Parts: sequence; C-alpha cells; structure tokens
Amino acid sequence: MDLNFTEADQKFRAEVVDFIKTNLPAEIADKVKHGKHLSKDDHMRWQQALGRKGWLVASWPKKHGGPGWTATQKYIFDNVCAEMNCPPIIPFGTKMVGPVIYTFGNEEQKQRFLPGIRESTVWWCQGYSEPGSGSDLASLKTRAVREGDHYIVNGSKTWTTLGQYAEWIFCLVRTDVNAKQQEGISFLLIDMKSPGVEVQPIIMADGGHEVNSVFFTDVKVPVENLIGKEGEGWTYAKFLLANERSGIAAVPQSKRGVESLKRIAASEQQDGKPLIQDGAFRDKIADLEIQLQALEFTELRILSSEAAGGAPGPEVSFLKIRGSEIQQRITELAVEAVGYYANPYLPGLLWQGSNEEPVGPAYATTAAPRYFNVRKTSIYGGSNEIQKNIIAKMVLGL
Amino acid sequence: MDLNFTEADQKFRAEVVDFIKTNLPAEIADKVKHGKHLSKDDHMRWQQALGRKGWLVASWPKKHGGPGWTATQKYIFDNVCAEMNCPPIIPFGTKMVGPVIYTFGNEEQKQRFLPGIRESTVWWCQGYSEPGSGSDLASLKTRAVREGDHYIVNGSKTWTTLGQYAEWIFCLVRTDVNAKQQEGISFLLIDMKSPGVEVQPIIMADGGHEVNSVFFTDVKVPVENLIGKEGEGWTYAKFLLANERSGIAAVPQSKRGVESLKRIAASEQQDGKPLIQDGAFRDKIADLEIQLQALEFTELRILSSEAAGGAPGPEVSFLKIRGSEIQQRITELAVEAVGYYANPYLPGLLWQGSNEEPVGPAYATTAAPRYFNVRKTSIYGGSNEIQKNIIAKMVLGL
Amino acid sequence: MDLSLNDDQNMLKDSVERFVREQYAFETRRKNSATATGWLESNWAKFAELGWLGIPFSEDAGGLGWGTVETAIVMEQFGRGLVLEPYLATVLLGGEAIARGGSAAQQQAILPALIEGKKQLALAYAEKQSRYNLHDVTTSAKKEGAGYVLSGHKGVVFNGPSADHIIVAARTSGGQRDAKGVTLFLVDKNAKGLTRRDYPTQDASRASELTLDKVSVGADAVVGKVDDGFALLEEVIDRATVAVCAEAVGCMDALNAATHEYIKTRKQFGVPIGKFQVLQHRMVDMFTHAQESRSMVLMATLKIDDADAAVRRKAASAVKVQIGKSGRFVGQGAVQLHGGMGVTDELNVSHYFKRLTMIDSIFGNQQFHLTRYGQIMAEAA
Amino acid sequence: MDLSLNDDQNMLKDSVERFVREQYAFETRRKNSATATGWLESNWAKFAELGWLGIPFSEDAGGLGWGTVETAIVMEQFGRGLVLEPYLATVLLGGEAIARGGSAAQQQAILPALIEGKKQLALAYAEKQSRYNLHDVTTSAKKEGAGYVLSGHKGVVFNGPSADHIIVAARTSGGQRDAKGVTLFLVDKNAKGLTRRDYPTQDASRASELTLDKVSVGADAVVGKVDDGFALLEEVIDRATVAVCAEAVGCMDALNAATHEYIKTRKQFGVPIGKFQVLQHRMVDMFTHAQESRSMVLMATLKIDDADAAVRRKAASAVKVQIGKSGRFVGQGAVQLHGGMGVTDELNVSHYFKRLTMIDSIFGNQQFHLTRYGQIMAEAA
Repeated sequence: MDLNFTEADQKFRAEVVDFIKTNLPAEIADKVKHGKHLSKDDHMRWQQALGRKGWLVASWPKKHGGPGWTATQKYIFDNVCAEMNCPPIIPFGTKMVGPVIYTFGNEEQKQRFLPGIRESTVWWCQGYSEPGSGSDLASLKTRAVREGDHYIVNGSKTWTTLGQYAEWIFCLVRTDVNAKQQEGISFLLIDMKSPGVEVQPIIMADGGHEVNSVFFTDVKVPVENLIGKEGEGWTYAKFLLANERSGIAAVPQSKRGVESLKRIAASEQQDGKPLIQDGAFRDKIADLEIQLQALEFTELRILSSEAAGGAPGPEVSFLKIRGSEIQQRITELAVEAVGYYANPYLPGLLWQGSNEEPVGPAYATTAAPRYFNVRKTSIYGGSNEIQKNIIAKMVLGL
Repeated sequence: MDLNFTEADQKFRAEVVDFIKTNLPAEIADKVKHGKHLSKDDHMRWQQALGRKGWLVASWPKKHGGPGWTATQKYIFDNVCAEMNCPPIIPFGTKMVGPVIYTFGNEEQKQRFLPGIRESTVWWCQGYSEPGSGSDLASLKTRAVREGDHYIVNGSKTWTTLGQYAEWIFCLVRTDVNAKQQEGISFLLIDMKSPGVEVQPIIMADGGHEVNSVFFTDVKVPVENLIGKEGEGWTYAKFLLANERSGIAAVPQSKRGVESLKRIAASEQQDGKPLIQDGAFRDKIADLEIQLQALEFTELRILSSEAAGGAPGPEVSFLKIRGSEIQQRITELAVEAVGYYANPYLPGLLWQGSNEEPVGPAYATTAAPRYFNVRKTSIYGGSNEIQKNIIAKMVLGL
Repeated sequence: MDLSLNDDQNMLKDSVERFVREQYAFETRRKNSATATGWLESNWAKFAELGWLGIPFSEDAGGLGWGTVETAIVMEQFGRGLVLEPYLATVLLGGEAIARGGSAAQQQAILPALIEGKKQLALAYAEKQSRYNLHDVTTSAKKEGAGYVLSGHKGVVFNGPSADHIIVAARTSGGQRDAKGVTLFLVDKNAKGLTRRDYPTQDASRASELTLDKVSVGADAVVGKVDDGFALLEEVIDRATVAVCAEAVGCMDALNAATHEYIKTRKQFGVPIGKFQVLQHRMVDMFTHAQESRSMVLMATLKIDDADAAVRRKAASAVKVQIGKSGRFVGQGAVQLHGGMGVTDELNVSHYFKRLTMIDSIFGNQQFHLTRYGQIMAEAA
Repeated sequence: MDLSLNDDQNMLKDSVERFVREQYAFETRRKNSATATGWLESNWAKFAELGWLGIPFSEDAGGLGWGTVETAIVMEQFGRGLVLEPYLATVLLGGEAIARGGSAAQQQAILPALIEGKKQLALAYAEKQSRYNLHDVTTSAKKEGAGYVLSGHKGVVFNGPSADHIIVAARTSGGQRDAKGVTLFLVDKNAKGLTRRDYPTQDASRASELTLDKVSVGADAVVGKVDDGFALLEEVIDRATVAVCAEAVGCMDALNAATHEYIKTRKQFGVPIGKFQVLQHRMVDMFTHAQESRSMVLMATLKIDDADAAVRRKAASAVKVQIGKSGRFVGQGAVQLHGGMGVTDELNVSHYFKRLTMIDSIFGNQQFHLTRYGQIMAEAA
C-alpha cells in the first residue's frame, strides 16, 4: 500500500496546473470561487479549451477520443481542477449521452455526435424525468409513435438542467404502450430546434433558473436518431445512470467547499475573535472535514478495487448519499457562519452578474441561496432514499 | 394559562416531602441516588409504606382505593419522589394488572387481588412476551386448555422483569388455536408456586439479573383465575399496554439523571478545570436538558388536554420514544464524562451490595453498566420502531 | 397549573386564523411581496382595527394590556401564512423597546400612533462585526451640548425601509464589547446624516443597512437610561425571540400539513409514497419536532415574565435552540419528501423552509443560544 | 497510489483469520475470560510461534520489521473475535515504547523475550485527574543518587495484572500539566513499593490501579530522554490508537454480519424483519459506517509514519473520531435490531457493543480527538 504519487504522476500534475493557469480566464475562476452563476459562454470557453487539449472526456476509452488516463491521473485531474476553481464539466454530453452513443450507437451516430461532445461545440441536455415520474423513472409517459421514417413525439420532460442552453436533448420515450413498463421504452436523440419543442423555465428556491420543463407537441424525429433497438431504452438508461453516479461523491468540489468554509470562519468575527477559534464551530468544521476524508478514502478504495478488475457496483450509491450529505452540510455551516448576513437577497449580483456591492461580506451573498439550492443533491439522480433501497436490495440482499 | 401551583398544591407538596423524609430509609435513597441495584426488600419496604398511606396506587379511581389526586397532584408526587431518590414503583401490580382487574375482573377477583396490590404485600410479574414473539405480541404460542375447572397451561414467557421475586404472574395465553390470531387469546392469573412453573434467569449485558424466562409445564390454573371472558384477552392486553405507556416518558427520573450528570461533570476534571466548564460537554448537557424540558411540557400539554376531557391517545407513543431516547442519552453522556474510569467492572459492588471500595469515583462504577442496560428502553414495551408505526397509522393515517 | 387558552385568547386565535385564511393565499402573498414596500397598507390597517397592534401595550397607551401568550398566538398564525407585514419589527421590537424603556413623552408620541397603524418602527442593534453579541457596539454616540451625535453603521435592520423611527443602539461609554455603555436612541427616518441601503431578504421581507454620519439627536432621544441600554435591549430581544419561535411553530405546522397531504396523495411505484415506512417515520419525527416546538413556546411564554432575569434568559434560549433544531429538521424533511417540487419557487414549501432558516439566523442562532443556556446552567450548578 | 494488500499481508490476514475462527468461538472466549488471567498462555505461545508478537519490531531484535498496516491487519481480526490476549498492551504500547524510545540495553533485555512470548508489558500513563491529557502527570520521580524514586498513582493500566514490566510516566520536572518534564520509567512488577489493585473491565479484559510508594529505580530505568517522555508517549499512543481503531473495524464487521443475518431470518408479523424499510435503511447506514471506518483506518495506517508530527496527530485523531461515532452507531444499531436478545449477555452482540464502547473511552474519546483535530486544523488555517 502506498499513498504517494509516482514521479510520472507528479509530472502529470504539473502539466494540469500549467494548462489551467494558461487556459482558465481569471474572471471565470473568480465566479467559481465565490459560488456565482456561470453563463453558457463561461462553460463553453473552458470546456472547449479542454476539448482542444483532448482532456474534456477523461473517462472515455482512447479509441473514442479519451485521453487514456489511469485512475490516479483522473483523481489528480479532478482534484487540481477543483483546487484551481475550474468550472465543473457539464455532464450531459460527456458523462451521459456520449458513453451511451459509443457503447450502443451505430457507426454513423458515433461519427455524427461524438466530435461535438468531445470538443464541446454542442450543448446536450437530459430528458429523463417527467412531471409524474419522480424516482419511479420507468413510469414515464412521453410517447413516440413510428410514422414512416419518423417518430412523432408527444409529452413532456422536467428537471431538465440547463435545457435553456441546449441544442440537443436525449430522451427516454415510450414506443410501446402494451409492453411491460420497462420494456416499452426507447432512447431517442432530439434536436431542440425541431418544431413543437418548447422549453419553460422552472425557478428554484434560490431564485435561479437552472432547470426547465420541456414540452413536445407532435415533434418529428428521424428514425436514425434512435439509439440501439426500439424497446431497449431502459437498458441504456440504467447504463447511463451508473455512469452518472461515478464522480457523484463530488469530493474535489467539497474539498474546495471546506477550504472556503474555513476562510469564512477565519474572517467572521465573534466577540472580537475569528469564528474558527470558537470551539463549537471549529468542532463542526473538523467533523465535516473528517467526514469528507472518510468519503474520499472510500472512493479511493472503490477506484482501487475497480482498477484491480472489480466492476463499479451498487456500492457507488454510498458515494451519492454521503457526497450529497456533505455538500449540504458545507452550505448549512456557511449559513451558520455568516449570521445575520445570510438574510440579504441580492438577485442582480447572484444571477445577472451585476457589479452591485454586496451588503455584507461577498461570501455571505451566496451562503443562503447555495444552502437552499443544494437540498436538490439528496433528491436528484435517484433520491437518497432510493439509493438506500438499492443498497439494501443489491448489496445486502434484503 | 398559568404554570404556578395553587396554595393547596403547595401544601400537598409539603406533605409529600414530609412523608418521604419520615418513611424512606436513608440507605435506600442512597442506592437509588447512585444507580445501584435494589433488593426485593428495599422495594417492599418503600412500597408498603406508600401502601399504608394510601399513596401507592396513585392512578386508581377512589372507589378502588386510589387517593383521588388531580393530575397536578400526581405530577407533584412523581417529581418529588424522583427528586428525593425514592425507588421507582414496580408497575406490574399497580399500573398493569391492578387496573385490568378492577376494570374487567369480577367482584370476587377484585376482593381477592386488589388489596395485595394496594398494600404491596404480593409481588406480581408480567407474562406477555414469548421467545418468538418480540414486538409481534399477538403471535404468542403459550397454550391453556380447559379441563374441567382448570386450565392446563404449557409454554413459556420471556423478558419477565423481576420474575424471580414474584408470587403471581398475569399471562396472555392462547385458549383457541383455531380463532384468528388475536381472538384466541385469554388473560390468566397464575400462582407462581403452582407445580410446573419454572423461572430461569436471563443475564443482561451489564451482568445483572433483572429479567427471566418463565416455563409452564402442565400447570393447573383454576378457571376462576380467568379475567373477563375467554378469547377477549387481547382487549385487556391493549388496555394494559395503554396504561403502561402513561408515565413512560420518565420525566421525573430523567430530571434526576440530568442533575446527577451535572454533578458528575462538576466533579470530573479536564486540564485542571471541571468538565462542566468545557464548552463541548456543557453544550451536550444543555442540549439534553432542553430536550427533557420539551418532553416535560409535551407531557404536561397531553395531561392538560386529558384533564380537559381528551382521552389518552396514541400520541403517548411520542412520550415513549422521546423518553427512552433521553434516558439513553443521559447514560451515554455519563460514560463520556468518566473517561477511562468507565472501564473497571465491579460486579460485587453493583449486584451483591458489597462494601468494596470503587476503583474510580463512585459514580463511575455504574456509568457503563447503566448505559448498556438502558438500551432496553427503546426496545421494551413495543420498540421505538413499533411506536412510530403506531403514530404513522393511528395519528397520521398513513 | 392551567395550560389551556381562555375565551379571549381563543377568539384572538380564531380572528388571526381567519385573516390568514382569507388574505394570505400563496399567490396573493407573492403579489404583495412584489410591491414597493413588500407588504400591504390595507392589511396593516386591518391589524390596527382588530386591535392586534396594541396587544402588548398598556391600556393607558390605547393597547390591550396583554402579554407574550397573546403575541405568540398572533405570531403563530402569521407563521402559517408567512405574513409579510412588519409586526415583529414595529410592535415587538420597536414598540416594546419604547413601552418598556421609553419616557412618558416618547410613549405618548409613539405608541398611540403605532397602535392606530400610523407609525412604523425598526430596531437597529446588529453591526457587521457584532454577530449575536448585543453589546458588541461600535456605533458611537458622543455627547454634544444637551444632545448626542451618532456615527457608525448598523446592519440588517428589519423594516428599515418602512420605519418612521429607528431605535439605534450606540455606545456612549466603555470599550467595544462592554455590556455597560450601550444606549438606545430614537432616530427619525429623515434625520440628517442618516442614509439607508434597502434590500429584500431571502424570505421576501425587507431590511436596511444604516449609515450614521454625525446624526444629531436631542437628550430626549435617549430610550431608557444612558449607558444601560443593554439590559433593555436584551429583554426586548428575548421577548421577540419567543414571538418569532411561535411564528416558526406556525411555519412547521403548515409545512407538516402540506407534506402530510403530499405523501398521502403522491404516488410512486404504484402506491402513495406515504406507504413507505421510511417516509412514515420521517413524517412522525417531523410531527414530533413540531409538537416539542409548540411545547417549548408554551414553556417560554409562561416563563418570560419571571422576575428572575436568568429564568427569562434560559427560557428564551431554550426555545430558540428547540426551534433552530426543529425548524431545520422539519424544513429539510418537507423539502426532501416533496422531492424535486420541494426545491422550486413554485410551491410554498421552499418559502416556509426559507423563513425557518432565516428565523434561526436572527436573535442568535441555535449554537449561540445553546452556549448561552449552558453558561447560565453551569453558573447555577 | 496503491491501496491493495501485498502477498505477505494477505497471508498474515488469512492466518489471523484462521486463528480466530478456530480458537475464538464465542463460548470458548467466555471460558477463557473466566480464567485467572483472563486469557490463555497457549494462545500467546501461538502468537509468538506465528511471529505476530514481532511484527512492529526490527529484524535485529528478532522481529519482522513491519509496520502499522500489518499490526492493523492483526488487530482487525482480533476485533472480529474479541480476542482477549494482551497484544495491545504488550506489543503496541509497552513494546513500541521500548522499541521507539528504549536504550539498546533495554531493547535487548526486553524485545527478544517479548517476541518469544516470554514477557508481558503494560504502559501506565493515565491518572485519576488526567483524563486524556498525556502530560497531566502528578506521579513524581525524584532524583536520588544515580537513580529516581517514584511516588504516586497510575490508573486503568491495561494488562497490569499480567505484566512483567510496567512503563510508568512520571514527572521529573515542571508543573502538573506541563508537556515538558514527563519521563518514562521501566519498572519491574516486583519492585518494592509498587502495589496493584487488579480488576476486570467491562469488556472482559483486565487492568490495574497502581500505587507507587517510593519505588526506587536506577538511571538505566529511564525510557527515552529525561523530561522528554511526552513526545514518545504521544507517538506510541497515536500508533496504538490506529491499531485499536482497526480492532473496532473488526468488531463492526462482526456486528454487521450478525445483525444482517438476524434480520434476514428473524420473523415478525409473518415476514423477516429485514423486509421493513426502516430496518433496511438502518442496516445500510450501519454498513456505511463500517465502510467509512475501514477507509479511515486505511488512511491512518498510511499517514501515521509521516515525518510531520502534525500529519500523524491529525490522522490518529481523525480515525478515532470516526471510530467513536461509527462504533456507537453500529453498536447501538446492532443491539436495537436484535431487540431484547441484543441487551442480554447471552449473544455476542452485547459483547461487541461493550468493546466498542470501551474503545471509545481509551486514548481519548470522540470529543477529545475532535477538539484535537480542530486545533491542529485551525492552526494551519
């Protein structure tokens, strides 16, 4: 056993640091550092830089354009990116539909769609959840009826993150209403510019516009946009969800969050002393940091056993649960740290990138909105209750 | 609304204090104060003194020999008793079988059994649980077969608290194996001296002998020992369980426990200062005391609405849950307080009343055993999980 | 010992309940919050008409001469409706400061008008560095002639934008964190040298940052005794703490009712999600928290008038700890059980959650009051 | 970065696992614990034979020259079997103190015999008032001639009854709680003036209170440097902390396995209780705690040798916090899920629970290490 990095890994780390220094605009790093809203352009600039370098799709096999990194290299890359305040990579193309296309798509689909994902020239979004489906994804109702060379799609999707920016959406649709619930589902790629597609914003508790409802009214989709076989979409969907959960522990992001929390606690005053000197608050940060370390080493153990040939199993559900709890706890403590200055709500500063002066310290502006917002992490991607059901069934056989 | 006691209540309080001062032997109070084991004789001396005064069966109606106290008087009595380290009143006669007898028993049974309970000359124990039944009480298997003027009882009971002292046991037995599960059950009083009754100790995690298994082999029980009607025992059982839960919050006892915890924390040293001056430990006691106050006022609100005519409903399950959690937390913090001195185990001092010198401070001797022991409070009398099921179903209609 | 409401109290409860039911539908509230002041003059006039603005004030001043039990009744119902009108700032902070500490002249000038709904107040006590320490005060009040000159900054002044008068805590003597030397001053909103930065809050209320640049006030502006403002301030805040905890109980009840209804009707995997045992137990815990919070508000309303300040302080801290803990548990639970809908602005769930979160952040959060309670407890041990 | 065991480590693991499986059936353990010493000479001889007693010691001394990864492997399996033999006291406390601080003569006199299973040790560091502060030492060591005279009391000395030598922390200079001035002394069990009160512990181990009444030792009894014993003591305790946390992981795994099996088979209301969602989720949480505990032991074994003492100290504290929290969660959960049977002496469940509880109480409990971790963290911030 050895925790140390090899010389080659050290060199790789230096290369990543160097790349970020050269390619990440300072104003974007600053927005990330302070938890502010990123524009579509911010994301695109960063992702296209990574794309040009061949680093955007770190988990893809080499033959589809991935960089062929080891698990350790991925670990280093993710950590350095978080430390240096890089924007998170939008997963819908890179981690979700991309792997589905190169695993289950035909040659033509690979040629057509993979380059745009690798280079981040096309923005994808996800059409999984529906208003009535929630955690019971397979109950979806959006219909796709074959008519000649097209499917005619009717229905709606919801919780479509950043759908307002997207050029393409991948959708689970029902192609056979008579089959058993999971068997009538197909996986379809839809051009968002198609007539009949309408995107409606959903405003979140923090006031931000980050998710949407997408409505489909007689949308014509060419049959060549069907991935794999009709009726086998559920298989691809499960494959995608398993991929989605990798990295969902968000350890590097949470490390940055804890560091930021410490800075807040060093800056906030209580009775003339920094809050971090207060035993009770210090205990809370210490406990959180220890939780995060336990999560990090659990993830490392899983990665290490995967590298040794073990497949990523349902135990990644652990990572989702604990990862979300830790993300939530960080924001909870930030609200506690800023005291009264959690109260002012400055939407211009938060969402429209205004240059308005913050009311309290700059970090206080985002404290409560982030706390409200990250309640979603224990809900999306299969709620934590569902994750525990999965572990109980798949790991414990209960 | 008014929290204050009336002059009459104040006078009553003084009378209780006076009575305890006169009638409770100092060595018994001392054992209670230090959480030591009480002998049968200790219990009997105190309960018989209460019995002579007419105060043992505080909740009984006047016509059956109760003192006719108001809810406030009962509250005062319970609190003063706990403050002055009176032994807890053994509930099997007074709170359990007594009310069943005066509510469902016939005149002869009342004449025969109630005086012994009121005066504490007869020790009762409970035959409810069975090895296989657990929280699913109605699945009990002990059979009673009618033969002439007797029932022949075969089977076994378990978790029979202080059964080693008991002269009588009240039992749920199955008199009809063909009826639906809850309908074949009857309520039977059995003389422990009957041939075929055998008591076997169960040693608890703390090393103490407080519960037993009771085995019945062809035990002859006269039919006049049947309470109410054959096959209706489940009704009486539920009535008894509802009574059992009253007072189960154990607020007065926990108040004494918190005070004792504060004394421990004032005596234990950390870096040359009393532990109670340590912010983290002080926070924990404060949090516990606040929890206990919330429980106390919740109980008072329920008592107050009962006094105003509301019946004691399933919401007493709240009291059981929170009461047990608080009792457990007190002991958990005592273990934390005594540090290394939780380790020495002195069975002579704990169980046989030896005069051995404790290893650490006297209060440390009982800290860990009590912690281990009170884990039972979230299990017995319907586990806390069962209590939550009850609330979900009966109060929330889920 | 009697824990039931009397007839007058029951009538008051019914009347506030009716107001909330009739005037505070969720979409109405959304509209009200988007007005210039963030609340409705017409509602305020109604409060005056129904006597609610006079509850804690003496009959001499035109009030009802009631106490914390009654203001808690009002606040609980306001919590159910997430009422936006500045009852807390005007009646329970500003009004109570004047009623408990103000001179006869101040009381005459302010209370009748307040009770009639003609005057709005605010209490400016927090500062950027003060956190929850009420005697960490840097704003200075320098004696000049018969009066004082105030300079400094006050932060997060609730109802600052609408207040006609602002009661400002300033230091007349002592070091920055000395308990002695804090004095309260009544300052007119148009006072020369007073500037405000107004802003909305997370929970759709309004507040201000104040800058005082040599604001001159007369000797008659002192509320209470010079240098002894802390005791008055603490008493007012302790009482307001109980009231805001009652509001939190209203929020929790509303959230629990909404969540209870939701899990009974929302279906997943073919059954109402309320059939899942884990959700049932969580709902039970949420109800338990609300019950215990209600119990603690009751406790505090009955102890807040105790002649022993330590009893009052412990009661206020105990209830605030309970509400901090329970508000978080119920708020987070309600969001979680509502799933995706719980984190949107569309449902009232997130709005209650936000209010509960902000309630924890004012007058000292859970940790502040746990520490305060523990210190009083340890002193007595 | 490589987190897998090598072949030697896997062999060690298998061999300890086999010993526990074959020699530590629950009822065998109960009998062993009731013997005079509370453990078996024959088992100890086997440990010597298999080389386990030499794991952390240099090959020069006759040991294997391995480290914390390997002692953690042994301790984890010992935790599964609730092994009673005093490996912790003799090898990891006494032995490590001699190996890391002892003179060449001390090492020669003790280590080979220890490794052969011929010598038992104990480390006496705690005192009645010291709690977890390793430099709160009142036992005095006064210079007399070339040697020292020790007087005072040491508390809860594990393996005191069986130890041939006891390493005693005493104060050679400084005030009661000064870090400087603590010195370790090697004391023979038959030393004049040394009296013991032996007793069993909650978890069926054995310990002693020591009274030192003018115990004379030579200058050659000093272990490490005079006045600088604290650093050595802290390092030894930090390492032993990791080992005992590995033991706790073994306890947790055994408890989880037993509980998992129980809820799959125990029926209530006609179904295995493992079908109830609330119990499923609790079981999931128990497994998560055990997983995270395992991860933290791994982390600590890899960081404990760091040249930077702050890294070592943080690692030891972090893992102890984790084990304190998780041990309690898993222990209480296992008892609860076993229902009545869980609180009896009959099943092994309560015995694991007791051991986990006592593990939290030694070398600093969860709160002590949380505070210690936080202080190191805040210094760096």
